[in-house]
Amino acid sequence: MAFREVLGVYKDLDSAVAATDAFADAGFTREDFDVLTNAPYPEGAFGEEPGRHRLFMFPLIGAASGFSVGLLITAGTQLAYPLVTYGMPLLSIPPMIVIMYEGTMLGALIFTVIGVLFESRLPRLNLGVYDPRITYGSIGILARVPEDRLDAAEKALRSVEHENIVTENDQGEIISENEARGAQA
Amino acid sequence: MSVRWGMVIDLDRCTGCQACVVACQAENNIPINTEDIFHQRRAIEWIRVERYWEGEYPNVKARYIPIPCMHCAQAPCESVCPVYATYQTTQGINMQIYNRCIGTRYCAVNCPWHVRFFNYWEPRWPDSLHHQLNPNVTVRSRGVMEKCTFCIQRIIRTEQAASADGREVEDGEFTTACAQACPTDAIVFGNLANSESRVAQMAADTDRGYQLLDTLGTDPAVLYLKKIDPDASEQAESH
Amino acid sequence: MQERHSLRGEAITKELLRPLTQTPMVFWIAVIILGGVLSAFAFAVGWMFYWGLGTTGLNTPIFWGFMITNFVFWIGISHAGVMISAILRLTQAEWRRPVTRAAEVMTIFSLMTAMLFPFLHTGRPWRTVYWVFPYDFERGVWPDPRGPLVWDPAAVFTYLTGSTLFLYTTLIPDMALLRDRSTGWRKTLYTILALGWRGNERQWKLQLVAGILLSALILPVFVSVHSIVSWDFAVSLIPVWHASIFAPYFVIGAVHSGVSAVITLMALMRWLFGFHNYLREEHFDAIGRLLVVVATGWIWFFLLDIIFAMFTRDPRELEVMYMRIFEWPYAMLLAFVFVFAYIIPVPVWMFRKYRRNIKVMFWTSLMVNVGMWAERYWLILPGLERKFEFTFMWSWYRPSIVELTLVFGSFALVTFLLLMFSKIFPPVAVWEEKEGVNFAQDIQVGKRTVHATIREE
Amino acid sequence: MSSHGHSVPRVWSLSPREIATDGTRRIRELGSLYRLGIIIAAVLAVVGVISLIAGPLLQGYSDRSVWTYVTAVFFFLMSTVAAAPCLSVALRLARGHWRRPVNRVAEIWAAALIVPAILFFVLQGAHPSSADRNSIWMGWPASPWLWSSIMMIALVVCGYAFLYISARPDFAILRDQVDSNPNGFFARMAGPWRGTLKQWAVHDRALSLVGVFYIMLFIGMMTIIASDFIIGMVPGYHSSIFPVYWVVTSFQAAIALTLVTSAVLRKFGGAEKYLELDQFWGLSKMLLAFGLLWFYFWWSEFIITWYGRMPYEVNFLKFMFFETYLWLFVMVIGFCFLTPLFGLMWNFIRRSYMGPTIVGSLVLVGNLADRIRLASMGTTVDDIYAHYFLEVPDTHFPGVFDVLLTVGFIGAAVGVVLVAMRFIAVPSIWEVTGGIWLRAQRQYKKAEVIVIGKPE
Repeated sequence: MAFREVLGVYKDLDSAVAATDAFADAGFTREDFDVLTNAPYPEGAFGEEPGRHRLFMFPLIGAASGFSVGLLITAGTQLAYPLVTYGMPLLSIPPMIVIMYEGTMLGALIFTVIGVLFESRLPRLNLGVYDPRITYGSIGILARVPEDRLDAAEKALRSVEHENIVTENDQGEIISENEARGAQA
Repeated sequence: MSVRWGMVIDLDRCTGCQACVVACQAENNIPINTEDIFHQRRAIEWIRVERYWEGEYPNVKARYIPIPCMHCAQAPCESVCPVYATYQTTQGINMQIYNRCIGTRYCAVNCPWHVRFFNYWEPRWPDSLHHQLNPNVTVRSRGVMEKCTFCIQRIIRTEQAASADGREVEDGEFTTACAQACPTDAIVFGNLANSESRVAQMAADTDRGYQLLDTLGTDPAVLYLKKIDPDASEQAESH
Repeated sequence: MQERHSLRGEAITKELLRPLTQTPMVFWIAVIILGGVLSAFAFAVGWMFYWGLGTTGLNTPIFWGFMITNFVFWIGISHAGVMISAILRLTQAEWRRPVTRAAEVMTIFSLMTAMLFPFLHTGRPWRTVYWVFPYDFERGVWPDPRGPLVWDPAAVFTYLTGSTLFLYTTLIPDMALLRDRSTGWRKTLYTILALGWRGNERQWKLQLVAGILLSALILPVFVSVHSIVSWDFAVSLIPVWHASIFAPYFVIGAVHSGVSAVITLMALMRWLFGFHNYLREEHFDAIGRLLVVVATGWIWFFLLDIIFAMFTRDPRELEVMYMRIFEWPYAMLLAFVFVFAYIIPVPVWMFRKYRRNIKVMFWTSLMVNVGMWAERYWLILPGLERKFEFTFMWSWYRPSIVELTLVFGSFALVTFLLLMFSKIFPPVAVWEEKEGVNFAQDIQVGKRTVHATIREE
Repeated sequence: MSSHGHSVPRVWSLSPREIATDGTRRIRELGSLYRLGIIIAAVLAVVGVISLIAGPLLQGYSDRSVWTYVTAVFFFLMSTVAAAPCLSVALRLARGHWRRPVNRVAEIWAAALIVPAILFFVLQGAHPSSADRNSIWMGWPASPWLWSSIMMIALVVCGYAFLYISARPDFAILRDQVDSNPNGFFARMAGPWRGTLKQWAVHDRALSLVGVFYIMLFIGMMTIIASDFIIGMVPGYHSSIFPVYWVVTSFQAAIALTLVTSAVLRKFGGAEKYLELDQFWGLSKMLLAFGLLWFYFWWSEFIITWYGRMPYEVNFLKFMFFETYLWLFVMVIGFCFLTPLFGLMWNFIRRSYMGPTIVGSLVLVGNLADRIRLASMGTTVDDIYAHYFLEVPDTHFPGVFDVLLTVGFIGAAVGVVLVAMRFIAVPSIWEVTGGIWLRAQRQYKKAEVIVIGKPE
């Protein structure tokens, strides 16, 4: 069954929380909605977010690959060009450690950022159901429900005083009830 | 036969005449060190003669010590180069590859003897000297390091000639420009690994021999023979 | 005591985005002056490339001079940004919020400027590109991993990449904010950079986790970068350079100068953008306190370096030490370093009254950086002037006009880049300020209301 | 890192009354285990003193190498017992709230400062004059004995002063709750303390001042010890970073000691309500950071020496790391660096009781091994007047007395602390109480959150 999104935009925290309550009363669970805000709120303010992430895996993978690349480059160069410098052993380990360390950290850093983007499901080419009011401080309750329950969800979101309701029609067009105040700040 | 090129410099014979410096200049296409260059303190001398005054006037003595590249077996300049532009050859020569050099100048910084030189300017010769340049030696562009090569062009020429004849290089078959020019025969060049060679025998047979800055443990291939001086018992060792 | 501004929501956005929309006269004047200095800088670089390094004051054996000093200095400056923001994030210090963004940007720009200098100072810069990016096998060699000058770009590029990614990750929510309130080319730019951020819970949670994780990862890199820069000097055999303390000594010196630079930057931002509600006196107070500790640590390392160099009774070490402590001009320079980087600023910072005085903090922090530039020069040059006992080659060094231009140009370059950044990106993280508001609470203890925050996990 | 429930520490729901009752109960009631601990420690102390007399003292000061293990145990106690109060000061300066129950656990070790101090004075006899050798005293008159002794005395006095100032409000509580005799110990110690605002203000100021002074003295003293006992005794050991390594590894050992002490107090000392996951988590993060710093400072020394390749440097590397004391060194790098790194990099281990305790104990073992290695280096090079040492000395192995005195003096230090716990509340009553005002548990919409007050 296809999932559809509907977004309710609320002026303040209290009405947003009220909307989540109304939503729950309509028989939906915590997994069915998401909260869009312009800054983090204390974790669990809208009920504990159920999503799990595996971000910690990414730096480990990155570190491992960075370390291997570092090892390959340093050991490879020294063995491929057996030139003696300063009486050092042909495979000098201490200098290799320096570069391998940097490689490890670089890998970990890059993979962490990739992980953050991946786990955040970014980049998103299409904003979808969205309202610029959110970055102006309003709070959005984004319901993501099966198509047949869309109306129930919309009704629940409407039951609380709201600024806007954004829906998506069959063609994927975004329908916003109240257009946002001009784009200029 | 294993080869380690080396040099013995007998300070008792050195008169400080600077013939070695001039010969080196001519052999190795070193740009002319004009007065201007000296004022900039950027003179390039692959071998230089240092002069020290000893004693108080009127009992003054001039002491000379010619200093070429030491061609250390364990040369501090090598490992600090990021691009392998300098490394140790199997013949014990501390090699400088001009093409690889990018001019970080770390090798010169890390050379305790100050025998590495940097081309701050594009080298120039008066028109009259253009035909004087040695065709067997690269002219170094600005931005690269250079240093004494133990006249590598002569080593290679001799080796090629010897291998064409199917024989080994004989001791004394050739020598470096500085040794060749030395009027008192103070500089002797040869293969230190060959115990028959003159240079190895001089190195072995003497109690006057020492290396400059030997506490650094770099094992220079240039050995000095102390001056025989009845008045002053020690000299160059502690300048 | 923590102060708290009473601003909420939109008011924060409006104030913090002001530099993007308003351009005061001072900005244009600054751009014109900096542009002038930068053209001189570009001309000097061109001149030096055309004629070679003969145009500098370098000679034999003083092969390294102002450019290397400047490189070390800017690497040092680059250390504060990430250190401040990473350490404060990890300790969840509430006052980090307005400081982090500007500090990280300073890191990136000063790092880029720093990296310019070893490149400029090589004899054949066009070949140096190959050294940093070995693109083929054809020439028979790759860079030698044993050389400390290869560790250097490895470390700096790791740091630059890391801190750029770090900055960008924390910038995404603000890009979304700007996307929703801009038009024209800005809208296009911000839309691309925002990556379709919607600000759902998962994204925010990951944003916070990423802040901690990236901080924890970048701190070890930050320590390694200046250590590796110090090893450029310390692995050589030169007396007074060949000292094992160089790595932490350089790092703590870098933190000292870099954190001071953050103060300078904060004072300038307060003055130029009018961020009085965000960069408050308590921030200067807190950083001032931090600096007292850092500066004292730095002095300990400074003394250890000197004491243990003389400790060995090695005549070479003593010779250089004698020169740099008692002989002109290094004696003067040493006094200058001491007075500017420690004796004046630290006692001043001991007093809460002065720590909360922005003018005093601005001038003392500037003073520290002048002192620290001199300190780098004092550390690097004397070792080259008196290496080993071959007196024949002892020499001295005087920078040429080209080198002076390059040094001044580097300051102009960093300032210029920072100004440009503030025209395009918010110099204070808007979402972090709002997060602070969301997390603010009060606790009533008797008659006193204590400012409190909700603990972040 | 992934989402985990909010664990709300129990301590913050206690009332001041309960905290005071808890704290005084531990002073009033001594279990049989406590008595057993004291007896074991006393026996060990006696064994230690006897082996010190029977071993090194009888052999005299002429051969420095017999003093190796006295030096080692002195080093170890300086790095643990004397460094622990520094941890307490640093945590106070950083102003976190989780540290409140930890402070006393760390600073109680200041009570045992007398043990390393005694060892220090005994060792002075084995110390040659600083004339004509590498030394930071540069041949000053009466150096190193007089000047380092002054430093040591100052350190010990300052340490006890710090412990006393910190414990004074608690003495007042104990005076009022446990022993109301006006001439009793607690009454004498508490003096006229009534807890007026002025007294508290002075107390706060004095505590941070003496604390900072203690850290500075400690760093100064450790620099002197590093130079006098190790760097100065190994000719050619040209390392300006060593004092820093020395201090940083001491802080690492201090953190490990505090962790282990906390675990013991949880298990046997009735402090399980106070020393909770928060405290273990905080300390283990620090232990991880110091594990990394251990490597950093060691590596900074190693890479310079390795890259230098001068003959004396090669000798030194062989002596210190790769030949003479290879196995000790492997132990050190394993316990002080690899264990914290690979053990504590996982949050679930950091945030447990068992993990940090085990890692902490191993760090302590590693630190002891490190100190034995360094002490052996410092006492076995024959010609300390040379510029460089050109022959690598042989490995120095301990005798029976050496082992006994090492164990004995460590036991003595533990014994002193056990006795001190009879008089000083661990964890501190006033500090834990002071923290509960500044924390609250609240409802933020649908979430239970912990609110932390930041009064300064």
